[in-house]
Amino acid sequence: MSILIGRDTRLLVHGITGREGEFHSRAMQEYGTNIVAGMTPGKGGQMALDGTVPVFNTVSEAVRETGADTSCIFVPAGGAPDSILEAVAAGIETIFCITEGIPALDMVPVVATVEAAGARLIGPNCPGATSPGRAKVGIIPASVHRDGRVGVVSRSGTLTYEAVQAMTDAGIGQSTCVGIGGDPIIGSTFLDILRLFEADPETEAIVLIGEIGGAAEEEAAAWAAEHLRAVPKVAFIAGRTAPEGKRMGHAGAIISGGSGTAASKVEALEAAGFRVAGSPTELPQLLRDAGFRG
Amino acid sequence: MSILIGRDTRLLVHGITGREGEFHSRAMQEYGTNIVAGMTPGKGGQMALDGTVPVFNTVSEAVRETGADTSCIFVPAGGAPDSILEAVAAGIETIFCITEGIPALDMVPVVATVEAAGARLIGPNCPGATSPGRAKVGIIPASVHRDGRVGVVSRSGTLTYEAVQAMTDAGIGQSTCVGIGGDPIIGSTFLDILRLFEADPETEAIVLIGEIGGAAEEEAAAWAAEHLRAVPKVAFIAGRTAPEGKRMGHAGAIISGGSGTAASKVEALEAAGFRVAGSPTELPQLLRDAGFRG
Amino acid sequence: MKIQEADAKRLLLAQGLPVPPWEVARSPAEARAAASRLLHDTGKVVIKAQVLVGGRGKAGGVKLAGSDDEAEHVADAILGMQIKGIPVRKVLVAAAADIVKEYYLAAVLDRGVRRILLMGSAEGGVEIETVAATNPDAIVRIHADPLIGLRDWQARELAFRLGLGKHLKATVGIARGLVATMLANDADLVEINPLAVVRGGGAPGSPGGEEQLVCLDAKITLDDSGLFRHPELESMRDPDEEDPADAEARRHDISFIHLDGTIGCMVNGAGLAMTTMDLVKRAGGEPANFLDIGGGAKADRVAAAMRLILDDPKVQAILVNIFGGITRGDEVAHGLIEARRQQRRDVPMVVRIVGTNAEEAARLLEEAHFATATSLDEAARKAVAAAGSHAP
Amino acid sequence: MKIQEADAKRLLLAQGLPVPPWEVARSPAEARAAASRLLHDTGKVVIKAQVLVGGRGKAGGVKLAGSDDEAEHVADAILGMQIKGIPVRKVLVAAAADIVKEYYLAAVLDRGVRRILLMGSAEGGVEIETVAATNPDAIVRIHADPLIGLRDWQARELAFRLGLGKHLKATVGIARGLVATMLANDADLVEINPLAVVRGGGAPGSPGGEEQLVCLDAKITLDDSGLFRHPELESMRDPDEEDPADAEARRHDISFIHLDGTIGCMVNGAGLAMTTMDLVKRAGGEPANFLDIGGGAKADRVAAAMRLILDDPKVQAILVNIFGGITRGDEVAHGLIEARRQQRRDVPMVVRIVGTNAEEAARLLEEAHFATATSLDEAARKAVAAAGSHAP
Repeated sequence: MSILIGRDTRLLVHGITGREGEFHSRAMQEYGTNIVAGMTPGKGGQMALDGTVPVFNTVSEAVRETGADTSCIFVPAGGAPDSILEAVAAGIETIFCITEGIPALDMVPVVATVEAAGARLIGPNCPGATSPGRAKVGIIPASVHRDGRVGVVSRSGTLTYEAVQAMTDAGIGQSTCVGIGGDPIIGSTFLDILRLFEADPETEAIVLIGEIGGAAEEEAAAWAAEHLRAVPKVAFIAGRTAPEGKRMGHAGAIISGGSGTAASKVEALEAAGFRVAGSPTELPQLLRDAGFRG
Repeated sequence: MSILIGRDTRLLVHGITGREGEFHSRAMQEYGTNIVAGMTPGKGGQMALDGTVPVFNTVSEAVRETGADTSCIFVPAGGAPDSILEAVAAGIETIFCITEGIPALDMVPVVATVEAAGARLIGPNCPGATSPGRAKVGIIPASVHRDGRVGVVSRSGTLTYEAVQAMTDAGIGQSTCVGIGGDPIIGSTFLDILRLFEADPETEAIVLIGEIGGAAEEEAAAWAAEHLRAVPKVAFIAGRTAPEGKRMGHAGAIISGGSGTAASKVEALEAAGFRVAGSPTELPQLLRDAGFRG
Repeated sequence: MKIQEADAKRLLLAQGLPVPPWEVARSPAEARAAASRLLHDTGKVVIKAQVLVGGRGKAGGVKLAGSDDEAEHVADAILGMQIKGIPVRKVLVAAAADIVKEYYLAAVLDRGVRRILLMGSAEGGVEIETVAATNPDAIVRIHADPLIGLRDWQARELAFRLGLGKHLKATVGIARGLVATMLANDADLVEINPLAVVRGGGAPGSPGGEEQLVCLDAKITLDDSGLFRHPELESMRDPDEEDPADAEARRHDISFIHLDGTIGCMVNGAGLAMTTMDLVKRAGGEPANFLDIGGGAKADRVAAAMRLILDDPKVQAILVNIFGGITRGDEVAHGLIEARRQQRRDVPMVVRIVGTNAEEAARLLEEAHFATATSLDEAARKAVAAAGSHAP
Repeated sequence: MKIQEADAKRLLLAQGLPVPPWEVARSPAEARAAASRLLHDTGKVVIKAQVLVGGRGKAGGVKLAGSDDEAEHVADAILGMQIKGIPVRKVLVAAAADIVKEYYLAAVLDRGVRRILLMGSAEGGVEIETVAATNPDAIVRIHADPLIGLRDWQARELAFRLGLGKHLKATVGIARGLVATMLANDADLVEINPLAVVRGGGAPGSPGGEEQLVCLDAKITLDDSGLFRHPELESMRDPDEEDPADAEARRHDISFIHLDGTIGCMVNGAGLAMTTMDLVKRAGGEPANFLDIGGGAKADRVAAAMRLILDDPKVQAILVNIFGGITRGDEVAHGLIEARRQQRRDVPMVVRIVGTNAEEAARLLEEAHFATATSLDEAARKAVAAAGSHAP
């Protein structure tokens, strides 16, 4: 088992005929991901990826013809919010939006609509997810993974690769690695993903990779303290030395209510039973220390 | 029992300090309706109706302080859609909007929001409802009613009074009389109200008063044929002699798909087991003919 | 409220929709001048009667002209016509488009689903009712989201289903523009028929032979309830074409529709007004009008309603039916008494007033020797009888 | 992107918000002329330093003047100041308001709830952080609906809870205006502090002593991701105040923040860049900058990043940490080799490249005699050691 994606995933790639979309679709397909459809308005009827994947004009057509249940979006920022909504309306259950640079206010009605429809959005501006040995959706390099039983969730891109590589190098495999994205407004939070890991019988330990800013790590920690008590869990927080006040004005700082610093996050995580690493390379040892034997 | 309103109703009147709001609030109070609060922004703290009803600035305050569960809106057209949304947000379950002249497009997001919240809106541009002997919300004259077991639902105002008066004169009382309003976009349809009557143990017969235009009567008839088979039901349709094409252009006519004429409505109702009167004064006799003995 | 094609096109242009240039002419000379400015485009102009009734094409109100002489001649003919009884006082002159294919596209308020509906068909230039009757599957229907509006993906879906994939961006822009026009003006209908793929020339600044999508005709109906917040649209009401009675009714907040019968009706409430007409018919008469004096009508509005009814020379009897709720019966009685005092011709009247202050009304009417009735059926019978005995 | 007070006020005015008139002056003479035009209003003007850092009031950058002489004198003083290291190049001159009471009101994107948040306080003129720390209950929070936006009833609720019931209509208008300003410009913060009840004179055309609500100061932060659809806002970027390095970084799509340490960092990805800084610190060094070259960085962007780092004379060593995903290691290696060739001063460099095409990168770097590292911890340690031995 795994979360979000697996062997059963029937993937639709939005923007499959674009440069990035095609490049990463090939990598996903090579990894074994079942890409059943692509979509590019106006290119319906063509075949992508060397004739292996049919391209459709609309998501509803793609779903009708191929039974796609998962979307991966490589559409430029101007059109990506609309693509998310199109996927939701067509009944897609899990949507990964890789696109970066989407204006934050565009996402406000989109995440509300996704939520109301009961769908799940990962991102935007996220690297996607990999369930090693089963499927990979997004842009995380295949080489960093190893099949196993640790669930990884992270706000970052390359920092995730670094952390996962460190685990793989130490012989510790992953059930699923999820990059939730670092934009101001994202579809799924740390907490949302932890809930999925909790329900996954093959995930036996948790790695959480956070950053300064916001209160999402603290919120996840509070939940984990209650619901993941017996699960080995380790974390890393980037930004201990980052300068303050470089992002938003007064009001932005106020909302997070004094939290958001690396210190407050580390404190909240440790209080919730996480072991917090000083460097990504320490994660494997801390997992062992926490009792993980996988 | 009755539907929508009864002895337990705790009514909040929006615009209670306005001319119309005050006039009809007095009539409702005289009828015995439990008006627990009024609301007029900026007049919070005052007392209305000779010191019997506290006035609040906001609906949330009124609900918190008085436990109001039903709203009756007399706010002018420019502000009425907002009042409906305020009531929904404050947890009011049943909202009567008496206001006429609301631009139709304003109601599109409002009815969708009401529906998503699980609340119920009657109107706008409706006369309200009366559960004779228990409560009266809106502007239907008290004198036309008599307590009894016939459920009345109508799109019209004064035509409803006419029909109800005819029943009362013939000694036939009503469980609840509901005017759903004649605007292009309304919160509750004939069908919505029939469902409530079906579930009400004290409603033993149905009177439906329709008009030309739209397909709401046909839709209600189709449902009643299946779910109100054993219930005596009669109807009246106004507009048999009305000239066609005086309302909307081509596209409007198309939507209703050829129905909407008096003939099509009468036919659909009769096919569903309704007895259709040629005049409101015939309704009492038709009720008897249909087996109503109340 | 219906507005003229030229006004509808202005509203579309304001939302950025592609509408080829046009001019409005009130005389053959003006039409000639307009044609001379527009002919260089495609060498032909189309001249269209500006009337608010349908079927002007079939009636001969739309013609082509290939020179300014011919334009003047054609305009002269059209400006002399009556279409469905409406005299043509204006024509619209536009460059005749080189049409490749015609489509139908409209945004309309769908009352049943309570959303904005986009309705399109690849069979353009035809009345949509005809398409609906003969080939209903040819009509594409897309409902805009009630909360977040029409989304681009919906407009794309519309485009593909209409076979307009080659004009994807233009179709999306036009679909969004129709909804924007609706919202900006509180319209309940915005109809483009035909929406056409044309070769060049159709729109200003377009290159030679390139195909593009343009709005060749436009029909917009405004929601009267929304007019209060668009005072600028009130000026689009066409005084040339409005019946003076309609204008008078509107001034007094009276709903009035003129019909062909002999029994004038004055009622409060639209449903009751229609019922009253139905009962007149049932009693063997023909209603002369639909008239709803609305709620809470005061004496002066009653008097105005009476004038509107009596202005119709065919009226042989008047039936007044008031069910008092907000409307007070005594106020109506006062209005009737005052109106009869000013009345220029003597027409029998049957009055029925029930509900609020009905007793006081009855007393007033009795003192003034009005014929009254208790039930609505009785009132209808009496009015029909009175008209029969009064008929010349 | 932060914009100056005067620009923020222009954006508020464009949405119909009540902002008393002001002028911007770049010299004492201009300030004098502005004052002479504005003094007639309340007999006093306020002169405010236009800088993008907070705390200008405490720093003496906001002063009153009661005559044009005094205005010139005060402007001269302020224009000669530096506030938190930023030279003051412009002042804003406005009629001094006769303030009855000050409030705080802001619209901001609430990331946690994923909605627009209106935040108000009756303790205006004070920094909101202070209020939050000392009296958190004094802050009123209202979230706009994510689908249908801020509704009037929400704005009324805000007004009553702030004690602005006497200015209900004005408060509703201002609350709606803040959200409209946010949406129209893709702002993530629109802050009015103080929002003030003033006696007359505060706004143009206001009658004598009547109290009204006006926006006396304004701060707006724009979402950089939204700038692509507001080209007109790009001109509000203040060239007087922007570090040339920031402009250079922006031109190359590089995220760059200058710090005080000696170890220059070049990393792909913000999280990894912060981690790299953390590990430098952990190894006993101090990072000289945060620098994220972004995804898929090509050789020329690597070269530009190198120039940015070396422009800081304090830099004693450079740590390059690239985890190739979209970014190809060999491209980065080529960029580094080229950059070192053009380099004006000799600074030790430690390079770590893993991921996509890392082997090819390793080969290129070895040929070019770069110092490399395998793990990130090792790279950090080596860089700190190199800086220590290189220090003057």
